[in-house]
Amino acid sequence: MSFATQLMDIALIVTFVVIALAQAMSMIRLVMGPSTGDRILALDTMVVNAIGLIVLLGIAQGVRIYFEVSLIIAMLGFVSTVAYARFVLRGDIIE
Amino acid sequence: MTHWIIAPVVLPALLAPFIVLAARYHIGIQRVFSIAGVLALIFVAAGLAWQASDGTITLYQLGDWAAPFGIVLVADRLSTLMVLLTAVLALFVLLYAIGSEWDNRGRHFHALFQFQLMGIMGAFLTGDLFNLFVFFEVLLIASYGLMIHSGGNARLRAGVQYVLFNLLGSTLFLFALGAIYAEAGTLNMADLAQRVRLIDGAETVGIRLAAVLLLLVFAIKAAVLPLHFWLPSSYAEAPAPVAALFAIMTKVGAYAIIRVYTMIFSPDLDVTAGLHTTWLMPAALASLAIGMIGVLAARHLDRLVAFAVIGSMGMVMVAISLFTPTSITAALYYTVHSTLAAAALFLIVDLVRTGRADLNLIAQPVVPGAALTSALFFLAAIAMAGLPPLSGFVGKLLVLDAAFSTSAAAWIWAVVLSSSLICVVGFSRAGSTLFWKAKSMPVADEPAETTAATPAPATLSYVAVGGLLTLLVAHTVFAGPATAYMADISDQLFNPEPYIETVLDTPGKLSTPKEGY
Amino acid sequence: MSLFLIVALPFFGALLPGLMNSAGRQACAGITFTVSLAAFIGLLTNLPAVLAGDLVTARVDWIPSLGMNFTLMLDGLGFFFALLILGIGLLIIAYARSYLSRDDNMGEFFTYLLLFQGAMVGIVLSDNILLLLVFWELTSLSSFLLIGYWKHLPEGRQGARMALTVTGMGGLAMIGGMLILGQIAGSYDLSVILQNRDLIQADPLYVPALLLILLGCFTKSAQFPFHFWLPHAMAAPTPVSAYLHSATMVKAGIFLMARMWPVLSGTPEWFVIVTTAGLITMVLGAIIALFKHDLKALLAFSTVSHLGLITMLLGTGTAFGAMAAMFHILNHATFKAALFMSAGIVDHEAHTRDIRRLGGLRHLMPITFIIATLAALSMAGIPLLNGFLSKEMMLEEATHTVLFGAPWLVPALATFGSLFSAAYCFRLIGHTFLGPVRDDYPAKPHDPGAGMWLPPAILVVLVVMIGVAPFLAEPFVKVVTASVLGDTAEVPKAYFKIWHGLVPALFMSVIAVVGGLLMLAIFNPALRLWETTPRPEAKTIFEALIAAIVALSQRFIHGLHNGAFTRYGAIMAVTVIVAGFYAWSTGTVGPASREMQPVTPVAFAGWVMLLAATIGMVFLHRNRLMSLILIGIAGLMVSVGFVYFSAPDLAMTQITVEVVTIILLLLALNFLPNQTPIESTAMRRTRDTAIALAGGLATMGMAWHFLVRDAITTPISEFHLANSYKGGGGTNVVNVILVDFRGFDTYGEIIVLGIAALLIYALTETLLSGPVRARLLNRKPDQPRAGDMHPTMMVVLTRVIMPVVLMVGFYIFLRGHNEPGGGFIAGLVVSIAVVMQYMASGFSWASARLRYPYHGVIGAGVLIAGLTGIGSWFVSKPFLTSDFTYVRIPPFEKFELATAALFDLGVFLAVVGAVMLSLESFSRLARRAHVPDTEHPMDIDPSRDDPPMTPAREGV
Amino acid sequence: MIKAYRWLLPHPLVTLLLAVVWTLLQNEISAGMVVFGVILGIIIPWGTSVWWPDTPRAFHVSRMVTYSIMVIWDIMVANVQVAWIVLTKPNSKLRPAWIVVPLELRQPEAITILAGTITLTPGTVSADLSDEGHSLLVHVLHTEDPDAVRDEIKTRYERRLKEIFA
Amino acid sequence: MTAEIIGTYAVAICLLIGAGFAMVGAIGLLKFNDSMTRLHAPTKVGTVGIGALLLASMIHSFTVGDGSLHELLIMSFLFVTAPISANFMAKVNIHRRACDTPPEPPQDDTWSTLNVPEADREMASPATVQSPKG
Amino acid sequence: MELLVASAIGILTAGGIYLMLRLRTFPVILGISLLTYAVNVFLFASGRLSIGAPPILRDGIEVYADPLPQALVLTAIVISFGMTAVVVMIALGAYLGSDDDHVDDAINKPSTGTGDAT
Ligand code: NA
Ligand code: NA
Repeated sequence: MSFATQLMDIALIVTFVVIALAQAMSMIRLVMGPSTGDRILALDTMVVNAIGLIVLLGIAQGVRIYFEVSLIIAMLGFVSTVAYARFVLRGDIIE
Repeated sequence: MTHWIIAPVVLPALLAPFIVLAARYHIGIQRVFSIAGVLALIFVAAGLAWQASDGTITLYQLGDWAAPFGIVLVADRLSTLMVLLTAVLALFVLLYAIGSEWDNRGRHFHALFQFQLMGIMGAFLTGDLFNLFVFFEVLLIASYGLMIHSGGNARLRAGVQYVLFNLLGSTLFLFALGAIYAEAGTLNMADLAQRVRLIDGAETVGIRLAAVLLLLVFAIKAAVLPLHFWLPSSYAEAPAPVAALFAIMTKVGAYAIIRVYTMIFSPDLDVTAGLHTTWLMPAALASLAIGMIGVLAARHLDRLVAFAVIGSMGMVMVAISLFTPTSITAALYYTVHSTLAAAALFLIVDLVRTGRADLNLIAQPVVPGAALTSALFFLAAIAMAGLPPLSGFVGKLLVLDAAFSTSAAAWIWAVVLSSSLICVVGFSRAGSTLFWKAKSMPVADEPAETTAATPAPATLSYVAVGGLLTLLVAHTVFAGPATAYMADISDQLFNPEPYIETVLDTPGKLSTPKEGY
Repeated sequence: MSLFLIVALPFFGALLPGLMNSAGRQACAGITFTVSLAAFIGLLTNLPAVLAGDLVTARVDWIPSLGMNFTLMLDGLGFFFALLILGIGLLIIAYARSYLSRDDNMGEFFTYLLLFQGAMVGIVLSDNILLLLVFWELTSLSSFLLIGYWKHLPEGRQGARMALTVTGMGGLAMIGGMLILGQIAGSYDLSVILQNRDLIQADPLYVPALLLILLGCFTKSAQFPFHFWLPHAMAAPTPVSAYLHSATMVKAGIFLMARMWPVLSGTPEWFVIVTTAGLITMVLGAIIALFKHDLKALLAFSTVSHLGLITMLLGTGTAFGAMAAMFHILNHATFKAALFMSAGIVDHEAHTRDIRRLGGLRHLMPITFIIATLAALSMAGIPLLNGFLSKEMMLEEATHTVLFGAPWLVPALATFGSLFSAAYCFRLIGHTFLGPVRDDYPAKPHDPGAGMWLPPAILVVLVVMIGVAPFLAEPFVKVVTASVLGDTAEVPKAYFKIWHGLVPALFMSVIAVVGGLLMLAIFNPALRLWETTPRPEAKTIFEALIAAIVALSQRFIHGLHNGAFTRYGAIMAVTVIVAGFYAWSTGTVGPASREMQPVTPVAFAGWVMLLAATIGMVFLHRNRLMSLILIGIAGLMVSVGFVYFSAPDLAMTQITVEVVTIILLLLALNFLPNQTPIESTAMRRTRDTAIALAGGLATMGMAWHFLVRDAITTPISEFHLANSYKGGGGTNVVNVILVDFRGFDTYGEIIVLGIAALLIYALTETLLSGPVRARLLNRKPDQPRAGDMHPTMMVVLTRVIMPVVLMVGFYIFLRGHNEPGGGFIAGLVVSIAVVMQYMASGFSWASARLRYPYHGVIGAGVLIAGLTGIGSWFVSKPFLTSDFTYVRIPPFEKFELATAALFDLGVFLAVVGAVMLSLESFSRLARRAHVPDTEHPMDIDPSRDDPPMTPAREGV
Repeated sequence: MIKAYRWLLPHPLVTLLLAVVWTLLQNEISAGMVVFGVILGIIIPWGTSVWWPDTPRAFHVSRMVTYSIMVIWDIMVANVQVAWIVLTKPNSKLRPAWIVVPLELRQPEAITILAGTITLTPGTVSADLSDEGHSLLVHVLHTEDPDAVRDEIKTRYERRLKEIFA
Repeated sequence: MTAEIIGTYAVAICLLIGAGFAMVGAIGLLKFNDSMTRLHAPTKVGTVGIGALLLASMIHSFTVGDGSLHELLIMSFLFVTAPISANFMAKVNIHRRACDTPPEPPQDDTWSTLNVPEADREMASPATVQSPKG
Repeated sequence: MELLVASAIGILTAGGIYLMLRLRTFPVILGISLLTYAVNVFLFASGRLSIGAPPILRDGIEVYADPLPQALVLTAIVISFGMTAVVVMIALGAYLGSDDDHVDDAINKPSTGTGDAT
């Protein structure tokens, strides 16, 4: 029991650190580019990782109410990615 | 349970969506409802003012929650006076807007107008600082819409700056509110007034920051130097009736300063000593000076009037910044005067505009109706410049009198008097160029072109201007009772205990009064 | 007659000429005359009381708290001046009727004249000095209108503005002086102030008050160095000059000095200032007058000179001086008004006032000649005319006056001034009327009708009468003098008589007259000398000064308000930072009272990313799309931060708003340039960086300060936590606060949103109906567009996902009261679902199939929220009082019905309507010309051109 | 009858989907909630059906289920492969390629599912459709033989989808 | 008791797997030197990674109390939307010429993205197509 | 942790002020958005920081984050959204009318109006 929870705690911390690192790496790609597609991709990745982060927080804090937040981020991340891309493709995103 | 207090907020708030829903395409119906709404507002406001005139403080607990936990509206002498002033101003402005067809030169004028009134009324009535923020935003966003009403390049460009400036102001307001809540844990003004008295002298930084940030926020609204830059272009470019309505908006800032810095951070409060009392006065004097110098320097009539507004706000702020009962009395008297005079002037500017190519202060051929317009301009200019016999002069005397025994008297007198002179010179130059010099012009070859572009003003426009000027005359003739009432208001402000007790000791849903300490 | 009526008659009467304008000139003048006459008679009814030494008073409270009341009093002095004002006024009205031409608007003229008359009467009858100030300034204003009456003349406009500026300045100074005086005396009532001579003169503020009041008097009475405006005011029609600048307005300053004489005079300051100013004015005015060729200018400067004389007399501070002053006022008013009117007649008939073009008029206009000559000789101080009498008294007083320790100074200068005075009088007579008749007058002069010569003739009769029989005037002048002196001195016993014996004054008089004649003899060489002498031209200086001030203020104002938001913003930021720093540095800081929480790696990573996004925005902001992506990151990090610090509602709101904002910005960016060029200098960027860093440090410091300290007492939110479920029926306290505890804020908030949408819609309409429309329709994209407007995959996916998103929105709405969510977020989610549809299939296709009346949705939302609030009125509860209950309808679980949910529905609808109306507006802007509405939901659909196996269509 | 049914339930599968989603959102199963979910599942598609005209009527649910399970399995396996490539293969050794998949599928829904499947299975991304919709452009992360990839897509996925939408 | 321990182990493992995949996605994003290849890593590997985390969350909810399945919703959402996002980003890359030009389609004229509207053709010179850099 | 949040507020403010002082409307609007973030976080922080204690009432739990600032920030976010939408639209209108998206206005264009009032 105690080993399992310990393991889980360690796993949680590792996961936190890894996701944070992944975020930072995506950020680097975002700033570096070079193409707009790369930047949108980096943003999209960060949104997805952010969902992971919030899920992790839910596990770590034993709180379940972050579900709605994750769900919304999942929905909206998609919409904003499409919006950015449509802007690059067409200029007008609602045409 | 009487619900009259909330009527000035709810009435326009329901009327506006109703106009949008039911009368979007019928300007005639919009006008009827808009006028009816404003008349009802005047009626309600007069009733509230009457109720408050004997010193009664009426509390309205929204959602039945007791202060400080819920939001309350408070009607005392000051707030009801401002509400009444707003309602009366609104009527004449609306008449002008209809008479001049301004309301039909873009969409949603009447809805925005009602929303604007709602915001102003709420700001005057609320007893809660965050709610004040919300109403500021309501009145601001409506004002954006009204300011750019009917479009046009210059107006939109000025509009951008106006909005940006106010966005900064709103941001600052939130910083101030954050500081207040972080320091005192409350948002209700009366509660805050009590809580700041618990702060001990060893830890004053927090509340001082809060107090000074809040002061800056209100100073922006009141166009106090050096936070006045938003005003000239936006007032000059706004459609005339809108600029006229805006005359009350700067007063919202003045009102808030009076309210907050007499009740909460009163001059005798040690922890905030030296904040508003040190810097407001020089800033107010500078505003007065800049405003009047601007009158002299202006090359366009609309900007001239805008600067006159800054100057007259400077005057109000000079009086406020003394924070004595007599000075607040003077400030209130001058506030009413300044609102009516500025509104009248903006409307007259629009009358002048009719038939002229532009508002450049250069002579242009004289147009029909100029005689009446020039007479109205002369009267309004007299009022604005503080010349006798109109209320500006009385107000100026009140301010000077209130300043007499203070340490800043010499400064105040020097600035007030010399800026008056500059203002007189500025107005006389403008007036003689616009109305007299035109007579020496050779008859223009193509006057038809300019006059045909804008039709002659309707009688209703003159009625609106005449009404405002009549109010100014009344404000002068009945200066005695008026100042006596302002003194009563001032008295109530400097004895805030009944206000605080009314707000905090009235139980609401599920509450025992004064829970928490 | 009541004093009120006397003052009020001209004011109310002023309405009549304007109204009578259409009834004709005669009617206009007649009504004006009648009004004036009524006031005049009213004044005379008080004569017995005045002669008896009684004080007639009248009082109505105006602003008691300020001590400003409508208090009038009539004593000898007031009566005297009122008599001049109304009496000469009557003559002027009669004269003006004939003088004004058909082109002049008579109603306007007489309106101004009556206003002026009323103001003047007001001044002399005021008992309250604040009231007096009102009338004082009114004379400035009405004289502004009168001087500028001939609007087409530049001189008229300039003269009017100069007069207003100078007298206005004096008036403002006087406000200061009077207020000080009133404060010292404890009352603004003259009757009180005049009793307090010792108190006032002992007060340290006496000198400032004196200076300020004298500034007012000197400017009004054209005393040196403020004498320059008066001649330029001569651009006015002659009746105005005759009235304002002989008998009335310029005498207002003199009147006030006389009125204040009991309290202000007798001190060394008073003596030195007033006497010196008077003396200089007298001499200077006389010299200048001699060399003026314009009759009215000559008279104007002579007026200046005589006002100096009177001022000097008042300055001596003796009772005799005061009496002489009063007597000279009377005399001057009579001969000078007559002279002005004569000059007007000459101008009117000969069409010139230039002395050099005149001469010999004696034969052509004998009546005018007699009138003018008698008046001028009186002014020159020739015996048997009234001017002689008062001038003798002046010279007598001068011999007793020692200024600057030199006993000879005042007599010498007085004689010198009288000499020039005599000289210009002789020149006026000689060069205008004497000499040979010329044949080059601009018009053929002849005597005018009686309407014009009778008024001055009446005055000349007075001139001669008083000159021959001074004792006729003596009692009256003594009554007046008594009221000037008040309790401070006895009226001198001296009798008014022509012959006083061989006193020094007589010799001085003789010198003056003889010298004056000699001066005229050598006039031409003297004129050449005068013309070659460089001297400052006051008008030029004044105008240059005003122009300089205007230019300076324009430079200052337009330089400061240069329309640069960047500057305004910087000033605002610096102001806020400095003010905050001031508040901070003058306060006290105690120790931190809260423990800091440890930093976790994930928080640190979030912080780094926020930092990176912000810095990225600063450095990469020129690429606008890039900065939009970066702000997306910043927003994402902020919302993750909100989750981290236990604010799920906030996180959801933040992220949804974020996305909608980005969509809006992308829609706008479609029209805007995609790049921001480099424009600001390195200097500017450095400055901005400094301000930004200071601002950042300031907010950081402030946030830090509060974060490590507790609030002074329990925050009110304890109550919300404790009562959210009990009183609000919800476990999500944030939501309960939003829809219940502070529902009123939310009500305002949705209204803000609604207004925003209306505004955006209204502006779109305006743009689309204006000149912008054509540009929009023919707009070329600034970057090539890809093909495939409505990608197939996106369209197909949206068809499935949109219902799911709508369901999620519905879920979030329902759960809001107890779990994170609520109407606002639900509204945004639903909006985004619809936006997805728009993005997939295009606005035109989507809205052609289903077009929501978004205006109506907003309106309905706001109305529902408002009506929910009003609903509580019917159970006698305040606006927005909530109620809730739990119900059970099988097969559903027990669920809650709350009015707050209805309110939240209003929020929901308002949000959906507002967001969609805004997006729709932007989208409408983007529609180009010649682009037909899309017919199909997706651009590529192989099933369209290539129908698949038909039987399958029956299936399922 | 059928008309009324179609009018009421324009997309029965979506109704089902929504009911499931609702239940998942509630995170608990109760009769009331399911009923409520079904009600919503009827109302929402009914409100949005105008945006989904020309519904494909042929759709074999059972085959779809098999297909889904297969795809999930593919995703899991391929993920490991791609992870391996990412971690071990240097950029210089990487052989990315464009491949063109000629389509036999005609229904947008079917094409979308195919494209989605291609993208979800790591190593391939469906990038674009040809302008008439007869070919699919796919990008492969690493392959020595692009034609083999194309053939696998066609046999393993497209064929099955044709059956599902047959 | 044992179920709980097993569950906890499962959670830990799922977490680590998820973290690993998410990391791989990020590495791919950073490592690859071409816009199209970069697209492969995070859109799918990352998605699976987050999927594993969601699975961990579900298992965790079953181990500590009443189970929860609603994470499935998020997971399916991510899976359903990921292809569209990837599709759009690929289109962006093709449109902006951030990758090799794809081969011509066999039947049709061109790829839909490259089917630039008539009006914009002359604009589509290489100079303007360059992606704007910071 | 407090320091992180405080400095985040500072960073956002600094970036916001810098962008607000740029010359074109677009970066200025983004700058104000950053300032809005800063102030929202500040206002949120006025309830102090708590981790793992969302103010959703639950049996047996006593400690919750301060809900009031959260509600205030929510209101503030919504309001500033409306404001941003409006300023974007007005800025767009101004740009479309004048083909110039400078935020500064050359109001002192030489005018014939003047000074020589005669
Ligand atoms: Na663009
Ligand atoms: Na563009």
